[in-house]
Amino acid sequence: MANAVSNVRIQAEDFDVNTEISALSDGRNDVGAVVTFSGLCRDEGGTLAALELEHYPGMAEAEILRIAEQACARWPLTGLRVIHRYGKIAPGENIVLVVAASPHRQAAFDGASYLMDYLKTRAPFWKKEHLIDGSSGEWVSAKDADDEALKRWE
Amino acid sequence: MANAVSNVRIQAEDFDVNTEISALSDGRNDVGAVVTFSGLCRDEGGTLAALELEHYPGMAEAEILRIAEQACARWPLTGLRVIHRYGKIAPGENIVLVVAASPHRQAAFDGASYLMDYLKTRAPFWKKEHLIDGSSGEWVSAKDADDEALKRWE
Amino acid sequence: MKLLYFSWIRERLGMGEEMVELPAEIKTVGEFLDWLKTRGEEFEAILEVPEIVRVAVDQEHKNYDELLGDAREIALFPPMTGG
Amino acid sequence: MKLLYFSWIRERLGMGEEMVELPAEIKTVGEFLDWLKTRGEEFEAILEVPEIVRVAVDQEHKNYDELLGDAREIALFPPMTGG
Repeated sequence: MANAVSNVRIQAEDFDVNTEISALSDGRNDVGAVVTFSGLCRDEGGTLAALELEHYPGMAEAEILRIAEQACARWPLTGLRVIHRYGKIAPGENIVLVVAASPHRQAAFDGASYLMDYLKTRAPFWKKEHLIDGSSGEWVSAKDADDEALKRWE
Repeated sequence: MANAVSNVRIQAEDFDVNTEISALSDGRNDVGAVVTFSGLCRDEGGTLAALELEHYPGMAEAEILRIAEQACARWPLTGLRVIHRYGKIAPGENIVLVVAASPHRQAAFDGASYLMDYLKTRAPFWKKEHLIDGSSGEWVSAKDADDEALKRWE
Repeated sequence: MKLLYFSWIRERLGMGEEMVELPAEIKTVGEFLDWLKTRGEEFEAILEVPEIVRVAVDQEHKNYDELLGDAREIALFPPMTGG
Repeated sequence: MKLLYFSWIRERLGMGEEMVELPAEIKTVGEFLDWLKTRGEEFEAILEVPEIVRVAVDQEHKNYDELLGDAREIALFPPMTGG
């Protein structure tokens, strides 16, 4: 899903950060700052074999695009890309990528940070843990800290 | 220049963002977040042919490493890389890269943002404009806004 | 009307979606949840602490006091953990 | 003692570095700048608004009231515009 500035993809495949940066900066001379955020799967001290990410197809794209449009209305962004993976993801692998481009560094930082904070609490994804001992662990609980993080944008 | 966590390079050559991200995340499972900041040369509405970046060799590396160590003392960063280019840089080209890795997203965002704010006002680099009409323009003036940006870290 | 379930709600119910006929008098998200509880003890258990169940109507987040409108699909899921 | 000049200060002086003998009584950065002004009108012009000239002693930023210590090199430059 995409509008003029935002591009949102939900996919099982991994992503390439260089490719996404290039898409926002190649052939234009008004971009002064590009911020990327890559979210990776941690092994939680060696206990985790994989995370399984479930999502709500359709709504996931639509909701992230809504968040992206809010960011574009709030900061002078020249481009915004979000890729969120689903399926089984092993420790060390990528989960999510946000790339924000702007003439100005603070807008690029704020745009990317805002996207991540809202994505954590508004995008319809759920993580289930698969443990190293072969058992299926718990569904990851939502963190109060993630709700707290939103308050600074109000 | 490098310590266990920070790696600082001053070079004429361009950099590759993927390579620097990989250096901080490959083969380890404790990194949950990697933030990159790329600073690019803008053409200032079509008037700028190039920026020429002068630096103070030796001090540039040393000062950025000092800033990097402050960031590592302040946030739980697992890795930090800074590459700052010098020489003649055309619009659309990269000038600077900061990459911050952490178990946690906010630390990665803050570490990268802090590095950029301090780098703007503390790292011994100076930019001279070369204009499209062939004339040598002005030395870029330091911005009060950049000094202001530091205050939020106090 | 299509109902969708995700995460542990899907697992607990043993299904990801179903088609239902919604009584015409149900206007709000809250009334819909109250009706859902009458459909069996699994639904009752899931909605015991209703605050932890989030609702999307036609793929948009809705509060319990909001209207369903002419919804085509309603989804129930726990707080999201993306990113 | 090695002196280094950068950016428009280097251009104005027409040199990037020079070796000098510093009088022994000079202890602080401020005293050093006062002495520098006595070396010619170009130095005087550059230091007319001394606040805009930054000083690094052995590659570390120093305020005007700080001591030179046993410095090996002193650099003068305008506010930095990196990043």
